[in-house]
Amino acid sequence: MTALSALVRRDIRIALRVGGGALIGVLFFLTVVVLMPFAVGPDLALLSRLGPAILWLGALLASLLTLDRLFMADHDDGSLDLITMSRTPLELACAAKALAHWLAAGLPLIVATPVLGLLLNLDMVATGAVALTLLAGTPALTFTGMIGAALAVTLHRGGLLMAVLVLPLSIPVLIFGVAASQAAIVGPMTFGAPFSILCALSLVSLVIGPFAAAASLRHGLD
Amino acid sequence: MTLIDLANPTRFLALTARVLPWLAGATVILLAVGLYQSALAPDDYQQGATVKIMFIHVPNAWLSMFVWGVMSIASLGTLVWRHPLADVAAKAAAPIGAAFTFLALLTGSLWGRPMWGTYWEWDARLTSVLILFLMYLGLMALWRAVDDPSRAARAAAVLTLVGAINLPIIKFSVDWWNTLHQPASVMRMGGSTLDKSFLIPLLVMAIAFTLLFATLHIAAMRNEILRRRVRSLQMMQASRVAFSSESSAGSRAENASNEAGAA
Amino acid sequence: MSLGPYASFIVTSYAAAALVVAILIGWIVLDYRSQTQRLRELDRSGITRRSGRSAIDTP
Amino acid sequence: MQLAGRGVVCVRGGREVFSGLDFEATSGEAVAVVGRNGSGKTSLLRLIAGLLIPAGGTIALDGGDAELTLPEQCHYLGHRDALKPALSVAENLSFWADFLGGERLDAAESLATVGLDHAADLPAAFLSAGQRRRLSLARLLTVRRPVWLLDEPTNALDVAGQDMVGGLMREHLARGGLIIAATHAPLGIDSRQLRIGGAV
Repeated sequence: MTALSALVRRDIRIALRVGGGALIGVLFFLTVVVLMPFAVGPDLALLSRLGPAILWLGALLASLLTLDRLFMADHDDGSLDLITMSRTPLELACAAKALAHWLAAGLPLIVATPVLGLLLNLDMVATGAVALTLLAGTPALTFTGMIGAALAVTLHRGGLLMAVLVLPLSIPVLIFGVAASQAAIVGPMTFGAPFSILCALSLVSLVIGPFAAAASLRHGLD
Repeated sequence: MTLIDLANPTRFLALTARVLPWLAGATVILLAVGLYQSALAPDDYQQGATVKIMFIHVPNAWLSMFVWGVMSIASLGTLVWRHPLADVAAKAAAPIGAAFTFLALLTGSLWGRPMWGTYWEWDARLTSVLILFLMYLGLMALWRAVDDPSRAARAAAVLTLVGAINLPIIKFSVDWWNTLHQPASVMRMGGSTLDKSFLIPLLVMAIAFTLLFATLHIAAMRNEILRRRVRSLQMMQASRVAFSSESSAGSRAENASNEAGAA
Repeated sequence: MSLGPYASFIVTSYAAAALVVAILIGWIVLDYRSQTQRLRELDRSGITRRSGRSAIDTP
Repeated sequence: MQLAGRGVVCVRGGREVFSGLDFEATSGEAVAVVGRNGSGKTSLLRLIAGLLIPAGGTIALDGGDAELTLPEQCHYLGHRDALKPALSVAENLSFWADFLGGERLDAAESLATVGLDHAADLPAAFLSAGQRRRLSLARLLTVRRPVWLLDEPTNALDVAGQDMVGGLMREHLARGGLIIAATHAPLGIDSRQLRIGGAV
């Protein structure tokens, strides 16, 4: 356990220090969401209808943007070699890295959600619903995105290719995340059904993500 | 005293150490007077007591733009005159400007709730201030992203100047965008000539907040100078350690280059 | 002085402004303390500037 | 304790780097892997470290900890330093000590051994290439591993640093450790030579 908590603490520390990218993700999220009304127009009724979708898209893009370097930095400086060799199973190390990433880059997105809800004319209930679905759904985004980050190391290609690989994987999360928040705002479905599917997706990705990422890293060794 | 005299960080530190208490004192006095006068100011016939929010909102809104102006001049100083303290001034101003812009947005939306019935309206003026706020945050992120301040300085200076040119264009286009979609519901603050009973407290508050900015900015610049001093000393320390352990083997060349790099 | 029906908004505005300014002042003061502290530590470990003066010019 | 490879084949990018390689090293012995550029010195180390998978043959450690795999008993010192510039020297070292686990030495002591104790609180970004190498070596001292795989261990180090590495390696061998080092320069300690890839 010391090994994993050391890894989590190190990654969070790096993300928050000078040069780390955790807070840039939040800024990106803010900017994307602020841009949306310029595209759809300042009609408040329309904005509050689109609000959950806009917030979810923003969070999806922001978490994808910051995931890019999850393994790449460790690969470039040789840390990944030592992590692979260590007595900690690679799957657990991957999970620890993803957890650290979610704590440093995912949680701030959820904290920023109420402010953005205000800008998109969402009421308290709607904002709460979106924040709750993001809380349940962003781990899934991180843990599926992690697979793409591992592939990026294997293929020596980051950035856009990773986005193309990962975005389709996150479609189910997006569907049920937005569906749950819409259900809470306008109905007619109950909030519970899509929300529990969302939680289930998160749990499944919590298991699959580390294994897939570790497998991809092992095969990409060179 | 000229601008050249201020170019020496040591002299700047010595000078500002003397000026800073006076500046802080003047800020406190003017703020007290301004707050007293705004408390005494009568209610507006249209806005009621919420006009009191204006006394704090308008100075912050004024500063949000004024600070960007200061940063633009500092950026010119970095790029054109290569004044050694220019990028220190620009870097120190950014978080303070962001804080004032945040306050302008916050007090604006707290005023808007009773007046418009909503915290946020995609009104042209509010929206352009929001974009200004995002640009402040982006600038701060740029300063944070690069470890070496002198390398970040030029990039930040270019971005600041582009922002200064771009902000009026953004403002104009947002105006155009906003009126295109929503012509009638935009409520305007200006238009009516302000009564003296509002104007005087507003002016006093504006001057007080400008002084507050000056105080904070100079203090933050001093911190930034000290931070850079710490940084260069730490780099010297790093190379000195190598010196003590490697000098016996006659590897002075490497150390010499290290120290040159640190200086 | 009566603040009318919207007293809470007015009070919140002033309180928020006070809070943000207090945070700014606190940040600057703490930053100054930590930088001078570091300079003093460096000074103590014998690292001085090229001019040979003490790193802390101002008390 | 004996590390032995039998008929090891290394294929990289579809090209056979070497094949049918036999080698062995016993406790207290250093093996210097020599050969021209591209002969597969680094690849051999990475094969032993489990970072590459051999296309044929076996590599095994006899007499080590039976519960651990070979890579888990190895230290690998590659070309890259595995250091984070944002963290301080001490933070870098203590992270690896915590993460790698096992028997460990006091971190401050090993920093003193490699001559970095005064820089413990400085960010690793301020270190020179030679100092980064020293910090990597401190990792080998802090966490005990019987097998050291060193790729050009004296790279970027000055004469004093090379002497220090020699001393550290002798100490490790005296403690019953085992060293495989890929090198161009003489290793500076008594070692068996393993030549791969034909004549230089």
